[in-house]
Amino acid sequence: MTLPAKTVCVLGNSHMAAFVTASDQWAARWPEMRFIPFGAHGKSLECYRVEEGALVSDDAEARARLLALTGQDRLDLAGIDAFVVTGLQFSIFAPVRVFNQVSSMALPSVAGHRDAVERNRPLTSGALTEAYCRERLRATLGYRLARDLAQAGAAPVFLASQPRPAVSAREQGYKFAGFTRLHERGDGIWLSQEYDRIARRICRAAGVRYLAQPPRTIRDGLFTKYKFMRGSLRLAKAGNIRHPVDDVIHANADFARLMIDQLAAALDLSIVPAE
Amino acid sequence: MKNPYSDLAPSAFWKTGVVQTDKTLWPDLFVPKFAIEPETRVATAGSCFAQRIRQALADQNMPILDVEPAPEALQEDLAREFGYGLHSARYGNIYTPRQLLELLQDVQTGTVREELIWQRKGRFFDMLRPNVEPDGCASVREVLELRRLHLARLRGLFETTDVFVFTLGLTEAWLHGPTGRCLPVAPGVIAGEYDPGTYRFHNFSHSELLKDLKAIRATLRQFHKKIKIILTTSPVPITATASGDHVLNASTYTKSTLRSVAGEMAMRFNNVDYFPGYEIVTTWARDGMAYQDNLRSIRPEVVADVMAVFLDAYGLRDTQDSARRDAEDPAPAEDPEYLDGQEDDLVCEESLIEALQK
Amino acid sequence: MTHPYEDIPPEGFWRSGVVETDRMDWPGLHKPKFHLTHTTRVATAGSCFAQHIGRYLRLAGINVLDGEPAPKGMGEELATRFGYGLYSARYGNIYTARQMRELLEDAMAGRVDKRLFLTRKGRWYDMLRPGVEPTGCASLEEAMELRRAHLEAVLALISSTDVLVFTLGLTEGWIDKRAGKTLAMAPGVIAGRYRERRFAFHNFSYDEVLEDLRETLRLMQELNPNIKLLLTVSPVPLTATASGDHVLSASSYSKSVLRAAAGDVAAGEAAVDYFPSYEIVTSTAMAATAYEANLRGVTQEMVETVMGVFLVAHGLLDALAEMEAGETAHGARAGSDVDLRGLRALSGPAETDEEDADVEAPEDELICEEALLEALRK
Amino acid sequence: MSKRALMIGNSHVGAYMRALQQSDQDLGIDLECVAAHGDRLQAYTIEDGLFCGNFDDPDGKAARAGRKERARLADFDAILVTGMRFSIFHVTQVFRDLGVVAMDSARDHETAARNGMTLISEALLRRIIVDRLSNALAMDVVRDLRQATDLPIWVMCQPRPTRQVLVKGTRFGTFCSALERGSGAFISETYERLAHETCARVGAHYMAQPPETIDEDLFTDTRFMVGTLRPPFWQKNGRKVDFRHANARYGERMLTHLAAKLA
Repeated sequence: MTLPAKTVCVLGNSHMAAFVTASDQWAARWPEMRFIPFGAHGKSLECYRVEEGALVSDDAEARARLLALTGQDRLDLAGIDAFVVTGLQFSIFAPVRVFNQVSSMALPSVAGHRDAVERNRPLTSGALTEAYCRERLRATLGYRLARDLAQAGAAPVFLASQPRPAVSAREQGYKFAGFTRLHERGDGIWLSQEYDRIARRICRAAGVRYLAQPPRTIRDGLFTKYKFMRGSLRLAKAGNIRHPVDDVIHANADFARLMIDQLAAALDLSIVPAE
Repeated sequence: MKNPYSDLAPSAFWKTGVVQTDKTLWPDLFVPKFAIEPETRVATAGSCFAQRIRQALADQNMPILDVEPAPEALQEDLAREFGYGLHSARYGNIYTPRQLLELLQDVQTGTVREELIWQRKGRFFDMLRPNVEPDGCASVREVLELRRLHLARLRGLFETTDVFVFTLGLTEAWLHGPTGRCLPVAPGVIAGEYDPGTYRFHNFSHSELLKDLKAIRATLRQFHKKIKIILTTSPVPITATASGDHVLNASTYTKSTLRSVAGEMAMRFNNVDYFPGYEIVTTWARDGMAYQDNLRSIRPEVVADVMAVFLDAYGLRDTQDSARRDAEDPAPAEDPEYLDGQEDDLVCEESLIEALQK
Repeated sequence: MTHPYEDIPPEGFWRSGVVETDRMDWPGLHKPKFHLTHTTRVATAGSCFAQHIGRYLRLAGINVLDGEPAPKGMGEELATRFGYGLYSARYGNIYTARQMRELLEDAMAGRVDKRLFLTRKGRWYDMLRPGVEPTGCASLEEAMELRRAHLEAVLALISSTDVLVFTLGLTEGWIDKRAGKTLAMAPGVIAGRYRERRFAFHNFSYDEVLEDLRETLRLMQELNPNIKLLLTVSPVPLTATASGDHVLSASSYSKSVLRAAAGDVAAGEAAVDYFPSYEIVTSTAMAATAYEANLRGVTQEMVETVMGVFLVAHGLLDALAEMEAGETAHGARAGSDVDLRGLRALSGPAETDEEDADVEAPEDELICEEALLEALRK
Repeated sequence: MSKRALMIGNSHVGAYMRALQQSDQDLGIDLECVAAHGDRLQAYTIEDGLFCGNFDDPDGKAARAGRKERARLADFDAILVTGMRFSIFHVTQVFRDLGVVAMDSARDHETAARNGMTLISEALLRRIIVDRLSNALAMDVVRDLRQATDLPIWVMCQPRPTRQVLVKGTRFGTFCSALERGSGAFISETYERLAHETCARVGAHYMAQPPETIDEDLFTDTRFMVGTLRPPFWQKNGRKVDFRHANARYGERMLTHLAAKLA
């Protein structure tokens, strides 16, 4: 006797792809969960708001993009048993930018104010850096959407951390210079823990459950192992296409599988390992 | 968390002490250091505003010392014109501490100096109090003799004064080069001719004023050991400034310097007190305008409020008859001439300067 | 009869200089000793009112330095809460001349005294600028290290400043007798516990303020020989007094001492000038429109009047008007007869305009620990 | 042709009326009097040229004495005013406790103090005296007359008292102290000068007391006072004494001087 499957809505931007592909590929792994995507690339969900138990938008263009990608441009919250918000800038990128502007005594590499200043990242208090990280993370569309869904009180809301950039990002020069600098100074591990700690605190405060990036997928704190980035797909109406080889920010289905396992455990739903 | 502000009185906080307080009675604004009993012998001196304090005390039939009372034969407004009844002697307005100090020293030494006489149309004027003889004197000898009488009477005054109320008016003054003496008004305003060689402008600073006030206190105590002093700052802005600065700046500087030095004296010496009449008039936290249209003369009802605070603090005001007296106040509100801000009945050389503006 | 008031200009007489003058523009009120231009590097410091001055100078396109700028991405509200952008460095409110002097002495000696860090709920606060870390520091070491960084920033700032605008706020202060320093706030208000043995109330006298201002100038000139000092006195009255006097009297005394000292230093030093913002706000002619309902905060219109006088006196408003008129059809008209209301256009829509009248006066957006004292009243 | 003059005053008009009655010469002046004792003329009015005394005369005494109650100004060539508080009495009072350096008895403030005087300036003394003289009823009358008519107005000096004022019983302290201090001459000269000045200011001439009638500055020679028994007189130990009112000889001397001036 199988219980009716729980409907899990995955919201997000391009980072939904990993979840969608994983849920297709290993549908049997989570027999009690049925996944429906809702979202589109970039900031389409920015134009959506919760109104009378539904996620709606007056922006025709955004609605069209969602309709094309997921088959629906309006989401009734009533029918959903759990929400997972993924991507939408809720990621380690925010704290990395913070710690490329300021530094704090808590950073392993900072012994005193002088060495902080030499890297023209003036010393600031731990309290300030945390407040600044919180502010940046709360400003992300991911957090705001999760908070609004939680306030609507329909069903449990999960906010999945956007994956860390691939290890190969380090070779991409100035674009990920911030990551490289922190890594080379040995602050990566500390920063990774700081990010997850702050993310969890602000999610809890908003009534949202935070799905951290599984440690197994993390290299040196700031990066995602190649195994979980290779072959990441991009959702497309005509069928999903592979990301260009130098894409270092989208994870693949294997990554999503681990995230969904976390979700299933959190929802106390069964996970059936393949033989 | 214990901190030094947690157990301060409501009057220590701006919200309760000012915003929410009774802005007429100003409870706890002035807590006197020493008492003034109905029989305390009070002397007053200073700028025009000091005349107000004297009138208020006289209204309560306090024994206001006057060692140069007006001759009976002289009726009231003529007496005022000749400097009688304005203060406790005919020294006219004393605008700066230096002026008072030098007067005290003259009383001690009996010094009278012929160089300190101005002329105008053949009449002779005492430079140290030119306004008490509006028509001047017939001769130098008359000026000198009248001054000797004045100094003799002052000795009597200072020896019998229990409480001396001194209102600080100005820091800007004119010094007479040859004698160095500080004059109450610039040469040429009442008499005399201004020539830069003989007279020089001086703006007393806080340090100079403090030195002079300390010397005044010491000298007064030589006359009368247990004398007490009440300092106030006149809220009447200056009529004009010779400092070269804008008059609003100069006036604020002057009043700030006087308030600062009066405050420091009151802090340093327990026989010196400060009465915050200046604050009541000049604070923006008041109901209604304090000044008349010329923004210099203080509205009579505001003066009454200030003096009520003063008298109440000493428990001298018997409210019934003063209320009655206020009712039949001689200056009825609807008297138009009174309201147009014309110089009220204070005798004030300083305001003569305004008339001089070309 | 010739008398010395014959050739005194109209602004030398109360009647023509105050009663009959234009009390929006106050012609002739401020004749600067040294002029600010758009290239002058200006730093600001002092009590809460100085925050207004800094903001409007920036709006007027003056190069107002910031030695400790907020992180680029940080939101303004958060930055302000951590003391960014209020002045030209994160020293928070400097209420007394003594504090300014001691800041420079510490900066030049690189001296950080651990006794000046007090705790509350296990968090460490820098008692010389308790307001810039609203939640304190995790450790004494962090707090001290931050102060070292701050002092270096102050050195750098003063060395690159042409004109420091310093607003004097109070003469009442609290001295840590053991460390021999003047605190920004009474102990126990933000952090630490008040202990009579160690902390003493002190009401700085005229002589002390005069000496502190002169020493501050000397120290600055040591770092930067042609630096200039522009003094103003804050018209914001005391929130509370520990002098034992009534607050009205204590506030009047305090401001008078500051005004007297500022006047005398400006008169005595070529490199020091005085700007009469205090006069404009407190002049009895303007009393009605000057203050908010709490009779402490200065209304926006009055701040604009004050800054209008300042900018016109320095010839900056006209230059600005041309610049504005050139770019956009801005409120300010071109040409010298610029209507000061143009200044309002500069400062963006006055948000408070549409607010309905009876709402409590907009909370003074100035950050002012001193205002905390009110909350302490039992 | 003698001049027709209207005299307005109080009891002091008596000297002039008797002078005309008893004088054997023609003084060249015909006199009509509107007068009432003391201050009883104070209710006077002047309307369209008619001076009315407005005093009541129930028993007709005034009429019998030849004193009219009203007169038409136009009927006269000149108007004379006398008495009515315009006299030296009001000046000597001022000197009771005030002195100026020009007086030997107050040449310096110690001497003045010893003589019971406060030193004041001459200017102040002058203002006090002019103020008192100007407030006399006589001056009110003169001011209103000056408005009503262009006729010459003469203020005829009320005589100084006899030495009687020095005698116990009729003592006038101010005269006594003036005599003791030797300030008689100064007081007299000051009075004459300021009386003249006060009258001039209100547009009237001032006929000073003829020097020959003055005895030692402050008094009138008894030859010019004896025989006048006009109220108010004092009863002093049974004897009626009148030391203020002049007799016909004084009136005649004054009118002679006046006639010379009017010619």
